[in-house]
Amino acid sequence: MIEFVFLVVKAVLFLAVGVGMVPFLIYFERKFAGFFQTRVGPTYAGPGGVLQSFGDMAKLLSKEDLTPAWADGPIFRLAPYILFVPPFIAMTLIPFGPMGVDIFGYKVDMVIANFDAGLIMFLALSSIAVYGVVLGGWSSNNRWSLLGSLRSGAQMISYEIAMGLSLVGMIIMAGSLSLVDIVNQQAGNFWDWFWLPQLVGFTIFFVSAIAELNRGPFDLPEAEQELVAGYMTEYTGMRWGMYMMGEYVSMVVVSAIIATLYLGGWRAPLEVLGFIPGFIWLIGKVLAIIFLLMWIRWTVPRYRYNQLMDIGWKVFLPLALVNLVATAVIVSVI
Amino acid sequence: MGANGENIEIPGAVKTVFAKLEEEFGERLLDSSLFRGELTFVIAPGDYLDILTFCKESEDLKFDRLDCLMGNHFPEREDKPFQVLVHLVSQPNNTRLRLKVLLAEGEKLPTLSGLWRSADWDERETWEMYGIEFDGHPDLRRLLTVSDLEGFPLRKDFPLEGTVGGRVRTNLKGKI
Amino acid sequence: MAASTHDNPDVSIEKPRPTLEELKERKRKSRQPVGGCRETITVSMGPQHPSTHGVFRAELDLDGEIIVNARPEIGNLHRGVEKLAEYRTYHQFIPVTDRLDYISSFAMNHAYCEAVEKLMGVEVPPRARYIRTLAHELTRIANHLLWLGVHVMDLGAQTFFLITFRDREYILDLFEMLCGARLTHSYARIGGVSKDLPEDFDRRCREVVDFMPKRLVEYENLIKSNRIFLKRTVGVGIFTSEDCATWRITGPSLRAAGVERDLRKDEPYAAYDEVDFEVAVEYNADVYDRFLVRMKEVRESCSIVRQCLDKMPEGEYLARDAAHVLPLKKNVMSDAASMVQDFVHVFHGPRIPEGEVYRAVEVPKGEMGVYISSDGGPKPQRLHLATPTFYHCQAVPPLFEGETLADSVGIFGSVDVVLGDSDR
Amino acid sequence: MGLKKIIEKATFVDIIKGLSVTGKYFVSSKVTVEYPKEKLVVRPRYRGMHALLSNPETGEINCDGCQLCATICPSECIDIQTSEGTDGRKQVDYFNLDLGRCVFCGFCEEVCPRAAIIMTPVYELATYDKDDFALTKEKLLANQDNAHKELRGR
Repeated sequence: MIEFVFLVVKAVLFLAVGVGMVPFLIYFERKFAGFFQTRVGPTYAGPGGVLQSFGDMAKLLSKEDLTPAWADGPIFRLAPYILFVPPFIAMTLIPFGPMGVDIFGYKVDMVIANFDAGLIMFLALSSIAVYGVVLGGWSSNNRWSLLGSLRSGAQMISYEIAMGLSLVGMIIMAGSLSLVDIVNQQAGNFWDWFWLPQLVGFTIFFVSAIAELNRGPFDLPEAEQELVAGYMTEYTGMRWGMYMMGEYVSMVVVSAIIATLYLGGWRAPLEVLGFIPGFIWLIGKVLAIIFLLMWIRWTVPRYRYNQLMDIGWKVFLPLALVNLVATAVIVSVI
Repeated sequence: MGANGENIEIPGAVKTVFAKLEEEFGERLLDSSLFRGELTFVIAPGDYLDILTFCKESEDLKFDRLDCLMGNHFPEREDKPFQVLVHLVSQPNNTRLRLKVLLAEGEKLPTLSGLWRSADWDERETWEMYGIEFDGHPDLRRLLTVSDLEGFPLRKDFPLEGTVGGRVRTNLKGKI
Repeated sequence: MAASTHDNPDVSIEKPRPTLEELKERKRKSRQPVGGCRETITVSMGPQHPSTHGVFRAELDLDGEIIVNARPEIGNLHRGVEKLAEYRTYHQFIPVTDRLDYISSFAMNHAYCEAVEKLMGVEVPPRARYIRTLAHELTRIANHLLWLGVHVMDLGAQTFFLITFRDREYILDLFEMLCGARLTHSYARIGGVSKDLPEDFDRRCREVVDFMPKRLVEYENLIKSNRIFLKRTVGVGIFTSEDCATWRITGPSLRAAGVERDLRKDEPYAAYDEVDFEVAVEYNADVYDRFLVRMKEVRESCSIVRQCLDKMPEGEYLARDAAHVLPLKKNVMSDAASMVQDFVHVFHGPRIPEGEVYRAVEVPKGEMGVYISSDGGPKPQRLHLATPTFYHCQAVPPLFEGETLADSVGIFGSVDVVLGDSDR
Repeated sequence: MGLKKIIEKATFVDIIKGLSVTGKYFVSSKVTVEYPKEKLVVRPRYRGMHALLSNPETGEINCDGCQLCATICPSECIDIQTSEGTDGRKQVDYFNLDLGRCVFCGFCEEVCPRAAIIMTPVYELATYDKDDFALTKEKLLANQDNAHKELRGR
C-alpha cells in the first residue's frame, strides 16, 4: 500500500515538474533567443517577462478552436494528443536517484518504472510521437501540412535506425537495457561516464535526438520559411499549443535520456560532490543540454530534407555500425 | 556625370553600331537620331523582328540583352498614335541602342520572347497598359493590374476618375 | 582590394573557375529532370507566404518536393507609378521613387535624378556628386545587409536576420542625420542633393564604415564555412551568364555568373569614375557565389564611402541652374531672383528640352533603367522604370524548375527581390 | 576529401565557430531600446509632424498663404484658403494638413519662402481617431513648441 502511495507521489511530482517546466522552457527559449540575437527577449509580463508564457497560454486557451471544413475531423483533433502523451510516459523511465533510498523508514526507488527494457520502451514511444505529426499534417487537408508531415516521415526513417544502432555500443558496455542499470554502470567521476568511450555513439545520438525533437537545424516538418508552419499550419488555439508544449516536454525527456545514457544520469560529475541529491544533478544536466539545443537552434541554418536523409543513411548508419563492431571487439577482448 | 549635352563628341562604340546597322539595313531604317549620346532608330513594324534578330545575332553588335520594352501613346498623332520602344544592351561591347516602332490602333507586332526571354513580361505589360498586341506571345494576360480591369490604363485618354469596367475610381482627396 | 585587410583568411574556399560549358553541365546535373508525365500537386506560394519577400505569388507544381513548374504572379503592390509620373512635375515625382525599392530608396532617387539631369543637361556640382556616391554606397551596404539577413533566414538561421538588422540600423541612423528620414529618404534632387552633410557626419560615418568590415568577419564566422550553409548554397540555383542575359538578370546575380559588368564602372555616374574600387566577380553562378559577391561589395562600398569622405570637395551641394533646379532656401530668403525661381519652379515646373533619354544606374539589386520622354512640358510625357526586381521575378520559372521546394526559397531570396520594385 | 577536412568535419569546427559568435552575443550588451520606456532622440533634421511658425513677439502667423507648399505637395495634402483681411492684407483663413495623406517628403518645408511651415521631430503619430490626422491651423501652430530651436533649412 505504502509503495503505491509513493508511486503516486512520484508520478504526480514528475508530471508537475514536466508540465511545470514547459512554460519556463518556452520563456527561456524566447529569452535566450533574444540574448543570442543581442536583444533582451520578453520583459513586460512579470519580473523580467517570466510570466510571458502564461499570458500566451491564456491567449491560446481563449482562442477559437478551428477545424478546417474538409479536414478529417476526429484524426485532426486526436493528432496533437498523439504527440503530447508519449513523452510523459517516457518520463517514467528516467531514474533520478539511487535505488532503495531511505525515506521515513521506507525503502524507495528513485524511479517510477524500472523496466528491464526501458531503452526499447523509450525508442518505441519516441517513434509513436511521429504519428502525431504525420496524422496532424495529413488530416488538415492542407498541402503545406501534407508536405510537412511527409518530411516528418522521411526524416524519421532516416535517423531512427542510426539512432538505435548508436545506442547498441553503449548497451554492450552497460550490459543492460534498463536505464537504472545503465546509470549504475556509470559510477565514478565524469570521465567514467559512457560519453567518453562512446564518443561516436554519443555524437550520433545527440544529433539524431535533435532531429527527433524537430529542432533546428532539423526542423524540416515545420520549416517556417518553406512550408508556412508545416504540419501545424491549420491548427489554432490550444491544439496548436499542445503541439508546442509536446515539443518542449519531449525536449525535457530526450535531454534526460541523453543525460542518463551518456552523462551519468543523476550522478555527480565528481564523487566528492555526491552529497548533493541526484535529482538536482539530473535537472542541472537536463538544463545544460536544453541550453545547448537552444544555442544550436539559434545559430545554424536548416538542412534540406534529402540532405538529412543522406546524413542518416550515408554517414551515421555506417559510423554507428563501425562503432558497434569496434565496441563489441574491444569489450570482448578486455 | 549629369551633363551629356550635344557638345560631347559621339563615342566610337555608338558610331560602330550606327555604321553597322546602316550598312545592313540602309533604307529600312526610317529615321535615326542622337540625343544625349543615345542612338535611336525608327523602324517599320514589318522589319521589327528582322532587325532585332540581326541585332542579337550579329557578331559585331552582340546585343545580348533586352534592357526594356515598353509602349507609348501620342493621342495627337492621328495615324499612328502608338509606339513601342525597345532598349537593347550589349554586355560585351557595353553599348546601348533604342529602336522605335510606330503603330496604328490595332496594329500588331511579333513577339520577341523567342529572342530574349525577358521580353515576355515586358510585352504583357505593354499589352495591358496600351493594348498593343504581340503576335505569338505565349501568355498575353494582365500582369500588374487586376484581371477584370477593362481599358488600358497608360493610354492618355484613360479616365482618372469615374467608373470603367465595374471599377470605381474617385478622387479621394480630402475624403480619407 | 582596398579593404582586404578585413578579409577572413581562414574561411576562403578555393574553387577553380568553370567555363560556361562546365557550368551548363553542372546546372543540368544539379537539377532533377522535370519532363515526362507525372502526378503533381499544386501549391500556391504567396502572397502571404513567410518568405516571398512581400506579396509575390508563385503557383508551384510539385512532384514530391521537386518543383516541376512555377508560375509567378506579381501586381499585388501595383500603384501605377508610371501613370502617376505623367501627372506630377519632375520634382514632385521624387518621393514616389522612394516607394519603389523601399529597402534602398536613395538609390531609386538617384537613378531617377540622374535620368532627369541627363534629359535636362544639368551639370551636377562635384560636392553633390560625392555626396550622392557616398549615400548610394551607404544604401548598398544597408540593402546587402538586409538581403543577407533575410536570405540566411530563408535558409533557417533566424539569428542572422536580427544581427544584420542591428547593423543596418547604423546606416539608417546615418541617413536620418543626412536627410531626416530613415527609410523613404527623398534625398536626391534634380541637380544635387537636398541638404549638405551635417556636422559630425564625417566622424560618425567613418566609425560605421570602419567597424562594418569587422562585423562582416563575424557574419562569415557564423555561416561562411558552416557545413549546412555550404550544403544549402553551393551548386544550388545555378544560373549561367547566358541565362542571365536572356532573362535580364542583373546586379550581383549577374556578377556571380562571372560577368564583370557593373554600371558604376561601365557607365560611370556621380563620382564613381573618381573613386577607386573593384568590381566583385565570382564564377560559379550559384547561391553561394551570390552571397560572396555581396559580401565583397559591402567591403568595396565601405572603402568607397571612406574615399568619398577623404576626397569630399568643398562647394555647392545643389546646382545653380535657374532653369532646371529649385533654388537654395537661404537664397530664397535673401535674393529676389531666387524667390521668383522658387515660384516658377513650383507653379510651372522646370524648363525641359523635348526629347527622350534612358539612363541605367547600378542600384543594389541590379540595373535600374529610367526612361523619360519629354514633350517640353513641366511633366514627363512618359516615364518608364525598368526595375531589376521585375525581371528577377520573371525569371522564377527557370530558376525554380527541377529544384526542391526547400531550395526554391533560398534561390528566390538569392536574386534579391523587393516587390515594391517589381510591381511599381 | 582530405584528412584535414575529415578532421574538421568530425570536430565540428565550423559549427563551433558559429556557436562562439552567438555565444559572444549572449553575454554582450544588448541593443534593444525598450521603446515606450526609453526613447531615442531623433536627429535635428528629422522629418516628423509639421508645424506652422508664428512671430514670437506679435503672435502673428508667418504664413503668407502663397500656396507654394500646397502646390508642390506630391500627395496634395495641404489645403489653404485666404481672404483679404480687415487691414487690406492677405490673411490665412484656413490651413489644413491631412496627415493621413502626407508622405513626409519635406518639400513643403523646402519651398516655403518664409520658413512658415516646418517639420518637427514629433514622430508618435499613432491615434485611434482619424480626425486627429486633420491638422488644423491651431494644431499646427501649437506644434511649433516641439520644433528644433535652430531651423535648418536647406
